[in-house]
Amino acid sequence: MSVNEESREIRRRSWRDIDLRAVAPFAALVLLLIVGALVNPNFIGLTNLANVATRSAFIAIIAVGATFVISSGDLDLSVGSMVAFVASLMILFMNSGAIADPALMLTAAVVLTVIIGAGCGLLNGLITTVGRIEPFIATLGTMGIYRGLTTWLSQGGAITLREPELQTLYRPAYFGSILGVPVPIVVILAVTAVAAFVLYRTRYGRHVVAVGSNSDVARYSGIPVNRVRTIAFVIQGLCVAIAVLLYVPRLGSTSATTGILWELQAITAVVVGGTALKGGAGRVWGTICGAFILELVGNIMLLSNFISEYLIGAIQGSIIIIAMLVQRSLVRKS
Amino acid sequence: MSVNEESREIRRRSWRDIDLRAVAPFAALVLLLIVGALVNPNFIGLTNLANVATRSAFIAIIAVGATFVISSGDLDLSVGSMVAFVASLMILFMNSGAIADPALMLTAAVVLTVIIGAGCGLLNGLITTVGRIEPFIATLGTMGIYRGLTTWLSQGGAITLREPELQTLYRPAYFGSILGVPVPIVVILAVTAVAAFVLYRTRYGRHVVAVGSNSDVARYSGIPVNRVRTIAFVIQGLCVAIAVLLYVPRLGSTSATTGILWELQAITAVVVGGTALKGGAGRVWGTICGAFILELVGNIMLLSNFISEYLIGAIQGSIIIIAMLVQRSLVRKS
Amino acid sequence: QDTKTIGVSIPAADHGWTAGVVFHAERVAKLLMAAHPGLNVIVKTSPDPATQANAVQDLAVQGIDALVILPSDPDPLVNAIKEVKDAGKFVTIVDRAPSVNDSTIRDLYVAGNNPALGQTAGEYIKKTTPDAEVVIIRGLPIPIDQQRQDGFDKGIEGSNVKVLDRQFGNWNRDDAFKVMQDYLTKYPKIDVVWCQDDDMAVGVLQAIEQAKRTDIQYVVAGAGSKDMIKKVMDGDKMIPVDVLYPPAMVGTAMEMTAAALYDQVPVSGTYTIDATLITKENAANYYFPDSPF
Amino acid sequence: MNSESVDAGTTVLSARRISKSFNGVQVLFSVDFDLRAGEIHALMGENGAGKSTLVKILSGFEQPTSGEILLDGNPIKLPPNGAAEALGIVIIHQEFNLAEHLTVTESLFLGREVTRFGVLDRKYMRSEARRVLDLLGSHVDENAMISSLSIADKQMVEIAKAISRDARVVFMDEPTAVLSREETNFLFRQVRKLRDQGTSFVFVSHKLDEVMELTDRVTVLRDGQWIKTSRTAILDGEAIAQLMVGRELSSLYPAKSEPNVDEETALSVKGLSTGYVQDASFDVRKGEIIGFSGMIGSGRTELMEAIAGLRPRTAGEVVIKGEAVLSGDVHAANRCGLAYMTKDRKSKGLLLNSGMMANLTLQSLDKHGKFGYLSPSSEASALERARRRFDIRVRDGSVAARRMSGGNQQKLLLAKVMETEPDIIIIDEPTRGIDVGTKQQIYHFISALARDGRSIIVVSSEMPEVIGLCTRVAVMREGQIVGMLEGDEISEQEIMRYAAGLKKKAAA
Ligand SMILES: Nc1ncnc2c1ncn2[C@@H]1O[C@H](COP(=O)(O)OP(=O)(O)OP(=O)(O)O)[C@@H](O)[C@H]1O
Ligand SMILES: Nc1ncnc2c1ncn2[C@@H]1O[C@H](COP(=O)(O)OP(=O)(O)OP(=O)(O)O)[C@@H](O)[C@H]1O
Ligand SMILES: [Mg+2]
Ligand SMILES: [Mg+2]
Repeated sequence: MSVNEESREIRRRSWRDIDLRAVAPFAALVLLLIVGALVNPNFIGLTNLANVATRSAFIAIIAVGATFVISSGDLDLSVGSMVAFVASLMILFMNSGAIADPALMLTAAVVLTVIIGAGCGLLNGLITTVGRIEPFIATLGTMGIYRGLTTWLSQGGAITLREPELQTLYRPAYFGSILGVPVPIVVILAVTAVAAFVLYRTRYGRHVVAVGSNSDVARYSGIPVNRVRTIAFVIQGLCVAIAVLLYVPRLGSTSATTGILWELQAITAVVVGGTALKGGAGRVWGTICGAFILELVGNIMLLSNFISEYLIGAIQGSIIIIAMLVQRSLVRKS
Repeated sequence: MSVNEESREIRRRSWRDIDLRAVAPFAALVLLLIVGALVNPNFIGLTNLANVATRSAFIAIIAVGATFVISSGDLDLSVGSMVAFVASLMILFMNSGAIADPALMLTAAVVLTVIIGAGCGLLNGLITTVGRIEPFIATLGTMGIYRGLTTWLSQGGAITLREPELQTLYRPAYFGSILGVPVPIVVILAVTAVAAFVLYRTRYGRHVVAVGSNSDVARYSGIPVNRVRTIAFVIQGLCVAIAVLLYVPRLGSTSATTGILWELQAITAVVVGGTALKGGAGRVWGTICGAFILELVGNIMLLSNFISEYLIGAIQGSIIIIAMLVQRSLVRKS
Repeated sequence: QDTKTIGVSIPAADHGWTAGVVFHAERVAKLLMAAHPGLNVIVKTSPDPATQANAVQDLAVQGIDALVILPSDPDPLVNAIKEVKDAGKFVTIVDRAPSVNDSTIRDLYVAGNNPALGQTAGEYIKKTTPDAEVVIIRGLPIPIDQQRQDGFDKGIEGSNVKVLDRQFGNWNRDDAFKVMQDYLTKYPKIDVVWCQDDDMAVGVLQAIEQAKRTDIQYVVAGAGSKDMIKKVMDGDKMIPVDVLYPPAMVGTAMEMTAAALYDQVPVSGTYTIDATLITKENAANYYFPDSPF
Repeated sequence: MNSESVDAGTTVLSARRISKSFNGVQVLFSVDFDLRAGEIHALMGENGAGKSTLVKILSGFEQPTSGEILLDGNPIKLPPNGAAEALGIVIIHQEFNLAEHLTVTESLFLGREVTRFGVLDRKYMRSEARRVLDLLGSHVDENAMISSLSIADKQMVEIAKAISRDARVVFMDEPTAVLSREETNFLFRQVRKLRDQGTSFVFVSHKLDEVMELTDRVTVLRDGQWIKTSRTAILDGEAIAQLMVGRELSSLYPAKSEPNVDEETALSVKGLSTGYVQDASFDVRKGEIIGFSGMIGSGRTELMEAIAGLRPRTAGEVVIKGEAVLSGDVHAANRCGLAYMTKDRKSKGLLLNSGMMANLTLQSLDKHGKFGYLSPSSEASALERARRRFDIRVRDGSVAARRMSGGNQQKLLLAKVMETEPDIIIIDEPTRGIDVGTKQQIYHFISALARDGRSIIVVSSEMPEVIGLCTRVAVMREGQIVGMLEGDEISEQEIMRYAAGLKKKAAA
């Protein structure tokens, strides 16, 4: 009995350990909130925090998709250009006037966007798995392709939503709020909840982690490795599409420079959130925490009025490193 | 006996396989040369090829360093900003007029540059190994730091070498040639030869591969894992310094935009050259082949007359993917 | 005296011209704060449109009375600017106009004239070398670049000036160097290079010098950096002229905004800064040796 | 010490009251252990008894929680991470310790590369590697990549690595688990030679006959407690087994039960070829246990993987319950109720960083929920069941698979495959690294499955296992099935005759 009791004791303790590692990004978040409050009294206001959370939506949602891709051992560098490409197509479709009724048009555009996003993800997945090209190179290639097509579609300029009626109809999708909570925040939470459910509570999620931690073991366990990886890319594409659905009403326009370097930000959010880049473990909630941290750092920079404009990048870099070090030492201590 | 003979047969076959994989990037290179020759007759001219090889020098040399970092299982995203930072300091030092004699000044500047490069690499290495932060985040942080410091040093503008005497003295380091071969090409070959020697023929090189392949095994074999990884970052820093030594005489100036996205290009060169991003194997000659391929693709785009400037990115992306697919199928067939 | 705050949102110093913008914004901010005790000027830089939209939002959170914005890309920022305007603040847009540019989104528009920058260059080439074969190095694929291209085409209209090629050099010296090297390989004879930006001209000149080609008669750049204006002043044969596109326009806009806040002069509407052709004769007027640009 | 006095040399290395806990779970309880100069000392015990842990402590890879270690009679704190090698203490790990991207030579010399003027002396190292491998009778190519080696060959490299060190003490943690009899003989010859030169060995194994044959003394552990140390010669296998398990063992193998002659065919393989395997044909009836024997590298694994769809085949047909299965289609094979259990538990069988539950249900997640949604309670009860059924003994239920003892990993792997409730089960090396007690349980389990109407293919390098369990035995050699033995024909001599190529079936 005593052995058994002991083992229970231990289990609880080691569980606490695991939790702590998952909690670490949230600790870093709290740290930043404190720093922010010291820097500027406006910082901790509801408006400001809601603003920051709202604007972290794009990266957060994309990063949730990236969590799947990275957990399964791959990498997607094309998401930033994919945002530009999908958004361009969406606006072009809405500008085409193919459907007269605005509400119907909007619905059609939303459906189309989701399909295109999933299609782009599928392309990435197939090139990587069926073509057996390192995901880094495969998605670097499609990054160029999506970006190039966007430039071509926009003829080097911007693509702007023209119908004012559609614009007013669509605007609340970013600027509106549900029960006082801004729509983008609601969307982040919904997307993350669904993603967490899929990753932790479904067969597919289990397969993703298995493939990412050892694809041979997965194959010998009868898991269709390539299909699992491809679907992860499709999920990434869907997340990009959702981000686009929020992006278009916000600025009402895209250009060839839309989404530049977002892939880097998304990957950073994932890694800061505690998911290892080598695959085999995914932390969805950590990821959105990571996205929020990144956005907060920028926000604190902007609200603080004593940092030279030129040094912002340097301070941001230092903050990220310091936050990680603090987080590391927190985990080690307890 | 017959078993033994057979096993030798098999052994030979698998050896051929390995060789082919190493040869694959060179096959892609040849393919591109053929495509280029078809696109524009000037392409295959000596001047053009020398131009391309010469201008690939920066990425190639940086990528050689990246081969070490990647082989040992890490990643360095800061190299692009490091180029800007080190180059700024070098020019500022030469502008300071601390030493009157130009030749002496140049020598001092070269030494300083090498030291600063190694120091930046060391910083990256220590944050990653001693600080135990994922290399992706650690070097993303220092990327911001180096870039920010450069922007601050240049006040957002350019830093230009002022002494005309120094300039004329230094110019041949990029524009000169040795026995008819442009200096940068000589430097690429020399750096690669040394790197290949270190990676394949010294104890340290062996340890790099072992650490990247399985750091536990390396540790159990008595290899000082953190030291090996840190030294790889220092080598990366040295390579950046060498690239800077070639970069400064070219335009005689740097700015806050110098080296933007070079890290991505360097990593791509490494991966195209056949080194796996997961670590454990390095192909130095493949890496410079990869750098050359990247530069060639851009060159062919520009020399071709029938591609819209808006679509160049898309075509470049497709070419990279196609080249990899062809290479893959070549390897599989034989 | 009551305190007032002006928020200034500009692109990050990511190449020479924007570095100039940052320099002048900070210079004028100091001047204004010295001139008006109680006035606070906050300058914020952002690397891309999405971040700039955030910056505008953050400025609004801090509480501002007027916004001066030089959008990195205007259309994506319309909504963000509109929110400030709708809150009843004074809004000045500088340089880049959104497609809808009227009093619903701003009070004052200080216009840099992008089409004119292209047109002035085109007209100069048409006048000096009417049969020239020209290669063009563009910036990045964003609207202001397109406007400059259109302006250039209008400038050379009706002449024998022939455009051989247009490629993107990303407003980056290293990329311009590469593009020029390849142009030199591709075309045995080039008369004139228009690279529409002084930063890129640095790379172009090095590439020409390396190839030792003598067929290129001159290079037309633009913006008015101190290095290029110096070359014009010194009578450099390769850089006979430069087209002015002054980063100082942001300072002008800030001064006009302050004037509006303090009710010294009622300002509104559009105020265009011209793309002056800088020649050896007038170059000295545009030479600021202290500017980083 | 209550062990019989043996008049061999002085004590080299000893453990005094060593205890060890992981995260508070105690796995060793005040264990004493003495190793004398020039002796071969067996360490025996059930899976999870703490053998590997003790060996790791005595070689510096783990630090004891309490107790002390004496080297030549002086207390010493052994340096970590293999640095104890400098003191002449080397270890052959139970779990391989090789980097996949290195060649055999590179692995043998990792961490102690030979250089001349700072340049690797590759030629010397290669020839030295060849020499050591030849000593062990291994045909492994010294230039081959580790990743291309079979696990048996990896084990040989691991052994060569240890043997080639000038060691005073060599710990061998189940070195022979994956070796053929022939390779084992080579190894033993070397071990005896070194022993006679004064080297001491600790030999951990579950193979009683080997222990009897090779060792001078034996120490038995049970549940982390020291039980007995004694001269091997005065014990017999039965006695050791009883000391280990703590109870009397009945016969190892269950009674064979042959299926009816007219029982339907469950699996039929016709003319199957892969790159290496040529024209393999055989049938398995419902309720039958068929064995596959042969030398290492004879192609058994390759054949089985081709049947299971894990490898493409170049010719031939696989028919499961009347349905032809396409080449390389794992899912079709699975759907028809065929399951394959790999012999390579570390790189193909288990997710080493995941816990028991994630591993157990990985292959059978369909059972644990609807529409892909998983029910944690259903999984938990499956784990409870599996732990009882396969006697998986883990003192800390949440440990990652990599932290489990080798034998318990093997049991977990078997449980994982059985979770799919297959009708046709191919088990490659079912009892690799498993203690006698559990072996017996597993044999009875297999036999019960067969009586239940399932068909079982047992691929094993342990001949007694095949003989004791199967009603038919196929023998492979160089990629071909060279013999099919039935009933009384099944004997060690007969199998060897076919496996060595002295005899060939007429119809082949
Ligand atoms: N690093 C570790 N962390 C937690 N538990 C561990 C660790 N290493 C070993 N254990 C536990 O210690 C116990 C003893 O394991 P050990 O490997 O010594 O057994 P063994 O006698 O070698 O068994 P086998 O015959 O199966 O190899 C097991 O319950 C195992 O799970
Ligand atoms: N003599 C040999 N030397 C090297 N490789 C061989 C030799 N014979 C066969 N092979 C290769 O080994 C594989 C066949 O070994 P396989 O593992 O299937 O045999 P096995 O009988 O299951 O042996 P093991 O007992 O190791 O499991 C094939 O992939 C074949 O190419
Ligand atoms: Mg063990
Ligand atoms: Mg086998």
